[in-house]
Amino acid sequence: MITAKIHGEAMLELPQDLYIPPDALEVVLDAFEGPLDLLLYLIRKHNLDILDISMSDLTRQYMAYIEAAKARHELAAEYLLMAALLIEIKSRMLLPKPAEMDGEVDPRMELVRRLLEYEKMKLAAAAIDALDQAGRDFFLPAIEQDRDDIPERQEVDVDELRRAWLDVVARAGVQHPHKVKREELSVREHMSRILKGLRNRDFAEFFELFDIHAGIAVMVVTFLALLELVRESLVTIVQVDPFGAIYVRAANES
Amino acid sequence: MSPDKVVEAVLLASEEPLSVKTLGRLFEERMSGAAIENILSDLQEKWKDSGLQLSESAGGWRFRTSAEMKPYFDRLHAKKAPRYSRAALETLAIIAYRQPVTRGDIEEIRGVAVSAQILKAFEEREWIEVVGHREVPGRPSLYATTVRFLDDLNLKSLSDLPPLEDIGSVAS
Amino acid sequence: MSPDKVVEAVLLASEEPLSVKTLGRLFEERMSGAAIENILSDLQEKWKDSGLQLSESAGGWRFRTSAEMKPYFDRLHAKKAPRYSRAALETLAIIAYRQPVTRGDIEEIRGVAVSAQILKAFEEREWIEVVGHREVPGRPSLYATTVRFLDDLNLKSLSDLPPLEDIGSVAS
Repeated sequence: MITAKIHGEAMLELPQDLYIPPDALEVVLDAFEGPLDLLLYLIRKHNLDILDISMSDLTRQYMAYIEAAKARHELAAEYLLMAALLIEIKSRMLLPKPAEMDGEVDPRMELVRRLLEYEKMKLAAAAIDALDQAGRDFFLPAIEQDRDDIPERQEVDVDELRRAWLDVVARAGVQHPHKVKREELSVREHMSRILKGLRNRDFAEFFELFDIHAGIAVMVVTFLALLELVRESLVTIVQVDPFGAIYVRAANES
Repeated sequence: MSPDKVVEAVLLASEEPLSVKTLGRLFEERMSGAAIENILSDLQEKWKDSGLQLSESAGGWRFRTSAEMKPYFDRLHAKKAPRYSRAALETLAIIAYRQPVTRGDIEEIRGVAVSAQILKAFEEREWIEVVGHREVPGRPSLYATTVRFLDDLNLKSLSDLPPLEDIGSVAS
Repeated sequence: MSPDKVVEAVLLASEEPLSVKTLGRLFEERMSGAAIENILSDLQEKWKDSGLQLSESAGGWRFRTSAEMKPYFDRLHAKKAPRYSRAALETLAIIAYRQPVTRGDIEEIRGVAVSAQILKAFEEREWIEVVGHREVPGRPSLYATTVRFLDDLNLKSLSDLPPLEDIGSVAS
């Protein structure tokens, strides 16, 4: 229920003659959220039945109110629009109803529907406001996370990589593209591994590069990787004495 | 660190509610929903009589301060959080209960113009968002409430909003 | 609510570190600095072996996540990260499938310059590393993928990368 306040005091009675101290008008007007709000106030204040409003009473009170308010205040257009609507409804109700128009809809119905819907929302607004609200009635933990050195981790999946590679090759217009097979990738993997192993040392002994426990397939792939590295001039293989130790070193160490 | 301590710390340090699924993914060996739910109910019990409460809202699980803590925070914060105007609250209520709605729909219900500022303020708070456009001339935006709105009011879903009162019967 | 619970909840829910003095003012009957410090040291003890630590910094007391929690937060935030640009993905693909390669090799294959930033980003992520230098003028670095790259993509070895057998049909 609305409690319009004038000078801090609840305005419990809206006098029938609607005398409102002129300096209070703005305050009163500000207390309403529009013509529907004002109408609801009048209806509730005067215990009118919202489902069977006396249009002449309501219209008279509404008009008196806005006439008084207009004297001091530039009234929002919505208030005047509502006045026009009330008068229209009132006059339609005054018209004698021809017998065949008995089924005509009560001209007040649309207004009642709007008033009920507005009042529902008005009460709902108050109900929402009464709920506990984060930042007002309760607070959320705000613990700083050690995050500044967490890099942004973009996602990638292997299919994306594959598509990216296919795109590159397609764009390059390669006529006879290199087919990358599993075996070749393992060769490339071992090429990288051997280079990594040589990063911080002058050379490695040839046999050191082979893991004899890894099985024959891996040893073959390692050997192929070594040959590929030689072919691409990324490592050199040296043997100082015939049948002596064979050494592998990164090309840049020379 | 034990899983319950991890979940506790992550929930306390997370800016947003976390779902059971997200919590399960915290662990290298992904944890089942049932295991996470066990941890959550243990934590709920552990924190029951303290200043924070583990609660579930629309976006998932998170800690929040309990109602008894309010006076302490009021003393801590020099300025109280501002309350929304009636115009703003009515606009929010219409969006919450009648969504999705256009600005025109809101104006129709309230009987007055709705200021763009009100909508902008709720959008900035991430309480409402544009979810589409109505296919009429001008293609006005359709507004709806967000998960954040539910989280901030500690609601699990829109159906947890206070029920609309049947005023017609009250009046007669 | 007991004072230690109040202080705990306020510290957990405060955005800024709080001084002993401020904490004392939380209570209707202001609490002495010594009493607050007692509470703080009890809380510090209570939280010692958990994912959060109560610590004092210049601005006052606050909770922060402990170092052991980092991998969990990494996993929590990882999933929201943006995706790599096409240029970055293609660069990564070339390194993965054609390693070891120089920046020049990558540029030749892609037909456009490769930004140093892209290589740096992958190096920082420890997905690629310099495994040597090619003995040509300028001695350009040779890039290869790392074990970390395989781990992060959940591959046992490079040969688990999808094969490209159908490439001929795409290119021709």
